[in-house]
Amino acid sequence: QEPIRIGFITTLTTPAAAIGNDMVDAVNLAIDHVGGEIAGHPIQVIFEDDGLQPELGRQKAEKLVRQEKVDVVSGFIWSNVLMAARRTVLDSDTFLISTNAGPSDLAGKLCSPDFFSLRGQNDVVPMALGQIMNERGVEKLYVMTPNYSAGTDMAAGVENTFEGEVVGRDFTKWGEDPQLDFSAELAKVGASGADALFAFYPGRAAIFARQFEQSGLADRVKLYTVYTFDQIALPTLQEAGIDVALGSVTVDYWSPDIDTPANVKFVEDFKERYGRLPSNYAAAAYDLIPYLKAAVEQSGGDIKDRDAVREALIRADYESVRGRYSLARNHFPIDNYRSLEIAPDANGAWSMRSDGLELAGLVDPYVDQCGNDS
Amino acid sequence: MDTVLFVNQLLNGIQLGLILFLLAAGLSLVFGIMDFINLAHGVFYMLGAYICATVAIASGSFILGFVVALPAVLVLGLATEWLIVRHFYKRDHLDQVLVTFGLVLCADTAVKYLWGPQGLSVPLPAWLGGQVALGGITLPAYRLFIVAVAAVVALALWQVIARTRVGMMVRASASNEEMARALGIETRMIFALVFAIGAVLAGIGGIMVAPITGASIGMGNQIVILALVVIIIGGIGSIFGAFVAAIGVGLIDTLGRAYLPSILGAVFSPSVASSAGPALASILIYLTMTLVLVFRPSGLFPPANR
Amino acid sequence: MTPALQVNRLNKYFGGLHATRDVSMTLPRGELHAVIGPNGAGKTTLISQLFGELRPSSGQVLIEGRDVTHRPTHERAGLGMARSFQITTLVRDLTVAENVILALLARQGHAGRFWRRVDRNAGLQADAAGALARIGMPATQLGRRVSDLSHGEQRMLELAIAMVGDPTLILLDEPMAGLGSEESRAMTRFLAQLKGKTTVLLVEHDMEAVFELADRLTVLVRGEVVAVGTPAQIRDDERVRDAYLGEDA
Amino acid sequence: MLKVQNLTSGYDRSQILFDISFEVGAGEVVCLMGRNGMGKTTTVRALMGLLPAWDGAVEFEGRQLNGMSAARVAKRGLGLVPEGRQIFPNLTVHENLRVAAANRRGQPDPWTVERIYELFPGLHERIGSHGNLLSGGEQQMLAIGRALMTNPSLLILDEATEGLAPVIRDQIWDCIARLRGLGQSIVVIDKHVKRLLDVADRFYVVEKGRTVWSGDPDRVRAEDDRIKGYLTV
Amino acid sequence: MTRSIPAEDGAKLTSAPARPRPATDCDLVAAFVILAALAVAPFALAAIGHDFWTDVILRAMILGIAAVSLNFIIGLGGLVSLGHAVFLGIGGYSVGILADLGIDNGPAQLGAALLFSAAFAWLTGMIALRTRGVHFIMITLAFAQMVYFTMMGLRQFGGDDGLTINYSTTFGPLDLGDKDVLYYVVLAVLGAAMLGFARVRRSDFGLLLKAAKGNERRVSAVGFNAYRYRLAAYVAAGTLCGLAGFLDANFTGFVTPSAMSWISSGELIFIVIVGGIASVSGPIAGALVFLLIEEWMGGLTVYWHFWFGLFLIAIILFARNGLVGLLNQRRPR
Ligand SMILES: Nc1ncnc2c1ncn2[C@@H]1O[C@H](COP(=O)(O)OP(=O)(O)OP(=O)(O)O)[C@@H](O)[C@H]1O
Ligand SMILES: Nc1ncnc2c1ncn2[C@@H]1O[C@H](COP(=O)(O)OP(=O)(O)OP(=O)(O)O)[C@@H](O)[C@H]1O
Ligand SMILES: [Mg+2]
Ligand SMILES: [Mg+2]
Repeated sequence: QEPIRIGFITTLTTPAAAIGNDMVDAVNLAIDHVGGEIAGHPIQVIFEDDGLQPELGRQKAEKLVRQEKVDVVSGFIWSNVLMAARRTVLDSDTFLISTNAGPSDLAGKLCSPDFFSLRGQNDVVPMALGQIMNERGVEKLYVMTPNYSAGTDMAAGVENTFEGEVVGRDFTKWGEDPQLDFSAELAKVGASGADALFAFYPGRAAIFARQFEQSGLADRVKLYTVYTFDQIALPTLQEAGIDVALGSVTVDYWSPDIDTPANVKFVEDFKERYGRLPSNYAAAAYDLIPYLKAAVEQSGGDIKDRDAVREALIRADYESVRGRYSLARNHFPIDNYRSLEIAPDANGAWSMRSDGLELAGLVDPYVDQCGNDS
Repeated sequence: MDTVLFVNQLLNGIQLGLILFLLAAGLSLVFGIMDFINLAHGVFYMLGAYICATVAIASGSFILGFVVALPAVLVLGLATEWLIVRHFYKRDHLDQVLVTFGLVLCADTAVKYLWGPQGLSVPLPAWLGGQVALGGITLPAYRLFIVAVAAVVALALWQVIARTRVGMMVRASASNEEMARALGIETRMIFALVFAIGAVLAGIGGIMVAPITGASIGMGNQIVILALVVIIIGGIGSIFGAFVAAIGVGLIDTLGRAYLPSILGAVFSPSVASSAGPALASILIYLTMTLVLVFRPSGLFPPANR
Repeated sequence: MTPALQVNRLNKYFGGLHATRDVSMTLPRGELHAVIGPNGAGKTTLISQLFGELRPSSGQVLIEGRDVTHRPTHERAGLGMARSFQITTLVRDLTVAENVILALLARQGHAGRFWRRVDRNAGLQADAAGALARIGMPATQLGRRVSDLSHGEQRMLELAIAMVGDPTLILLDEPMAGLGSEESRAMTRFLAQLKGKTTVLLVEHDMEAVFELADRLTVLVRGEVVAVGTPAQIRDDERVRDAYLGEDA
Repeated sequence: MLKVQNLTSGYDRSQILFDISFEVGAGEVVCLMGRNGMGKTTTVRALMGLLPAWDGAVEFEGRQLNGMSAARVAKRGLGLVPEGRQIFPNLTVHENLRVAAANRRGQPDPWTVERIYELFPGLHERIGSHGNLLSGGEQQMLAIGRALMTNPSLLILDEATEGLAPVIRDQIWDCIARLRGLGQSIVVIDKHVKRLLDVADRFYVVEKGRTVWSGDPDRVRAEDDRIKGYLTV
Repeated sequence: MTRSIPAEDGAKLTSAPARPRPATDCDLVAAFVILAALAVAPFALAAIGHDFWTDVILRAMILGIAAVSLNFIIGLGGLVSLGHAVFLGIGGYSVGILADLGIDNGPAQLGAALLFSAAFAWLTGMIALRTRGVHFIMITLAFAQMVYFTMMGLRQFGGDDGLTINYSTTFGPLDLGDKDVLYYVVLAVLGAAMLGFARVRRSDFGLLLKAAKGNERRVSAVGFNAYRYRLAAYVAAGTLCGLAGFLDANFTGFVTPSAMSWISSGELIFIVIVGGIASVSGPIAGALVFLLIEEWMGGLTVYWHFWFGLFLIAIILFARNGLVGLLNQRRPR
């Protein structure tokens, strides 16, 4: 039986490797869980490193489709890497399945029948958070994000749905030489009289939290974050004893404490095998394998029969760790988003815990620009 | 405008400036005086931070981390000089840039291997963590601490280079090594010493910022560019120039970040301001440097040696 | 007829130091005019101003009657002016040939041609050899890197380049310095040939040569002209003896 | 005190010195002559340890200098006034002198900055200005002063009077004479052979990296044409 | 580059040992061999079923063109620019923005790329060339950073995500979207650039640049205005690099500001040095080694940067004149 070949592009060098490794571990776990085969074909995954560079991502994609002749290219943490690899993959009639990145173009005008995403489009998360804040009665909000697309998108998303007053906004320097000292901005937060601060600092959680702590704002200002105090960062925060993180609120479609059978199995086995809690990146990466398995097997077991497989992928008829879900026309999931609080779990490890508030069936605003039929 | 806020911003600017100075001073010594352009300077900044962080986390004492990190960096500096750098004093700047970049790659990867990709966060002793009230204005104690330490170092360094005979020997060896040797000056030793001192200065800088920004891979590579900008503005080889420029850059960068968006906001539409503001703020120092070079092609305080 | 070089009340300040004080001089075409004076008198500073490398604080420099006070160096060179440097100024990591050819190209008035290969250009190579020969440097040196030349050899090259393309006005800053005693004599003989054809302003501490060559001398002390005259007049000038010549003459 | 035997040396692969042999006795003044490019400076550099001696022996005050670093050689008491001045451009006149100051063998009345200024009043006027702003001659004086500040037991002057005004040159000769009177040994390389005749004890002619002739002043006068022969191109 | 102590650095007893000039013959031979090899590479690789590598090689050739352009100013003029990659960006964005506006007409895009690169080079060059040595390094860096951050900030052109180009450039029948066409277009440009360099290096102009690098005072003393020639060289280099950017945009199908970061400029410098400064074959050799090692080592270990660093250090330590330097026997001690 010739194998089903999956190319998986993520970040394995640079500090962001922490995320990449989490995804790789999840995929490997998932393969074991499905018995290493799909419809009798052994699963073969080729992991490639994008080194955080779009150019490198594109080159790896090129390698995967031309050299390795994979059936699916998946992974992708970063929007710009995904956008860079997009054409190479889709032009060569290969399925492109993102497990994290969800650039608005791919949800909208550049959406493609062969592109699928395992998590909602990026903007949905902050929009959900905005609503959460409304529910929680936030009145004066201060917004702090890095000055790059994702950053400004996050800010826009939150402000789009948040109904209170935005008393201040700071886009901090990012890129080659990011700004790591936020004292100036935090001083402004303090002066602004905000009762809540929205922050988005992927990969910089510890630094941000530490300075938020030093600024002495913690008792006056409640912290709301996205993609920041995630399961990648929390262990570090806990180790460094940065308690301001506890009680801060974030939002996502998934958290370790979801009690679907699939999720319990995933989280338990992941903890057992790797000695840590899985992150949301891991969760989406894990889903890839059961998702594919279901799709291929439902479509007659031959991944080369692309039309049938595409049909099945669109149906998304499998047990996701988040439970059941359906796809929007742009092939992004329609998810329920849950308000999550940072708190110690049963064994005292800091993690994300659902605080009961849940927003059902959120869809991104770009879907209307998408030309996909069905 | 809120004065408390403004004073805080000033302090932050000065503190950033002094950190920059600690790096720039080392660069300026090694580069301005020994004519060795050292991109790997930031490595010692990073190592200082990491070593301090490790010890501090293990022992719970930041001060102990400080005390351990300094000699460690010194030794590493000497080792680097002895193994690689000394072969490149007489070489082309390009070779120096390249070899030190090689060093950076090695160091960053080694750090990732030893400490993992994610970086460390350094706990502060309580007595430094708090806020201090000065004339009705409360300021973060730790920032004041940084300012104090850096200021002392700056002063000491300046005295040594400008006033003492050692300083002379360093400058002599740098401008014409063979002649210096022909006068009985042990140039090899002098160079090694200067390089190591530079490394230690960078190390101190790294240790100082660790509790604020944490220790992360490549943290040095970013700031070393800023430090270069500083010595260019200040005038290569001039410690005093480096000091003035560092403070200047620190203030421009911080205040620019803090107030430019609102200033623009007064002129343009908020949306323009909020997106253009940060972009402009981030190129502000480069603009400054360009302007300085246009009007004073060798910096503000060029030492009269070129 | 208009003098080759005319200097009107030239002044130069270096901060507090008044390095050139109201210096005026006139060199008729073809004259070999020596400028002598104690160390630090301002001779090199004067030359640098004549050649446009230093901007005078005040005063005027005319070449062939044209005011060039504010013209850049390369334009003055274009007008047929050349200088030699007291502190050797050569392109050390190019060969002797390349250094000479550089000057040749400038004199022939066309460089920056992207396509013509200089290294394959027999004409240029020959001219270069010729230029060396004139000041008695063997053509065998052509291929050597300047940094490999001895001090004296570099001094020779410095002069060879100054002479390239027969400039009409040459400023020589201590051409004999660094040359051996015999080389100096050879150089003296060579300069003697130039007399009448080329206008030369010669700064030199080698009095033998100066008194043998100069039509007229200007004595500069602390940036000031203290005496002008024929060799004979100067030799007998008491002040000049004490201030400068000593018992040498 | 200095004894050089069959010294050979050169740069990279090109041999310059083939057989250099000469001696300097305590309190003697010795002069090396030769056309441009014959190897005088190279000899000096080899002595000072600035060039590796390929072969041959350099013995100073009974010690072998071969293979010693320039700094060690200098500390042994060789003081160099290099060809082409080599002033430190980024140090002031005063610093240029002080940086060299050393009296390692406890000379009776060592050279001090003050004494140098007495010797060259011209320098004293420029005391605060950086080396690269000095006139050629001023730099030359400074170079000599700097070498003296190391209180060398053997002083080496390589074209030390280049670019000096006649009066100053005379002062230098007198100074050399005086130093000699104080028992200072000196090696001179200079083109003004005439003036050296009544200063130097012995002369050597360097030709193509070999010491081909030596003798005392009288012999120089006697064999004038022969010397000329060596010195003409 | 020359030391930041200009002119009189000759005053050292011996100045820094100048780089030995590469034995030209080997250099030129190498250049032809490489070009020939590149011409047949696609077929060879396809034959053994490794045609992915042509993708890497194509990218190497584009970087090679950029490196050749940089070599003009570094190798001949001693002008080290740490902002050269900005021209890659300018060339790229000229394509990207026009394509974004629906203009995929080749001549228009090419024209824009060359025009804007030249203009930018001219404007910044006029300022930058008043400085020397490390000041030049830093001021070129500054200009590049300004463009970099501006593009990062310009949302309408994709900000840091960059622009995706959905229609490839076409010259009538010639479609640069077709990888095979692009490959030989790039090869042709590369060959031309290398030939041009080989010629200029030996020309009046080249000699002048080298002299100005060694001793500017001397150059103006003989009667040249070094500034003018430097500026000419700088503009030429910038334009050529802009062309490389134009090709790169067509190759990758997108442009991002990161192409203009100082890191990319640094990489260009390394390519030039590792290959062999002021040599004809150096840049392309460097580019090939650079990318092939990156691709190959990257596959072996995630810690490959460490070994790459050591490789760099070793090259500089032992191969004085880069890879091309290894070709010629007469190595300095
Ligand atoms: N750039 C400068 N800045 C300040 N002072 C200077 C500068 N250049 C020269 N000087 C001073 O100006 C005076 C004249 O210098 P100059 O070189 O013209 O003397 P000179 O006549 O050439 O002497 P010499 O015969 O020794 O070469 C000297 O005292 C010198 O120190
Ligand atoms: N750095 C060098 N590399 C290679 N060859 C050199 C170097 N320096 C000098 N030479 C050669 O060595 C020979 C002797 O040089 P040296 O400087 O000793 O001559 P010199 O006797 O001092 O002449 P001068 O009176 O001109 O100073 C010359 O032919 C010169 O070309
Ligand atoms: Mg002079
Ligand atoms: Mg000599």
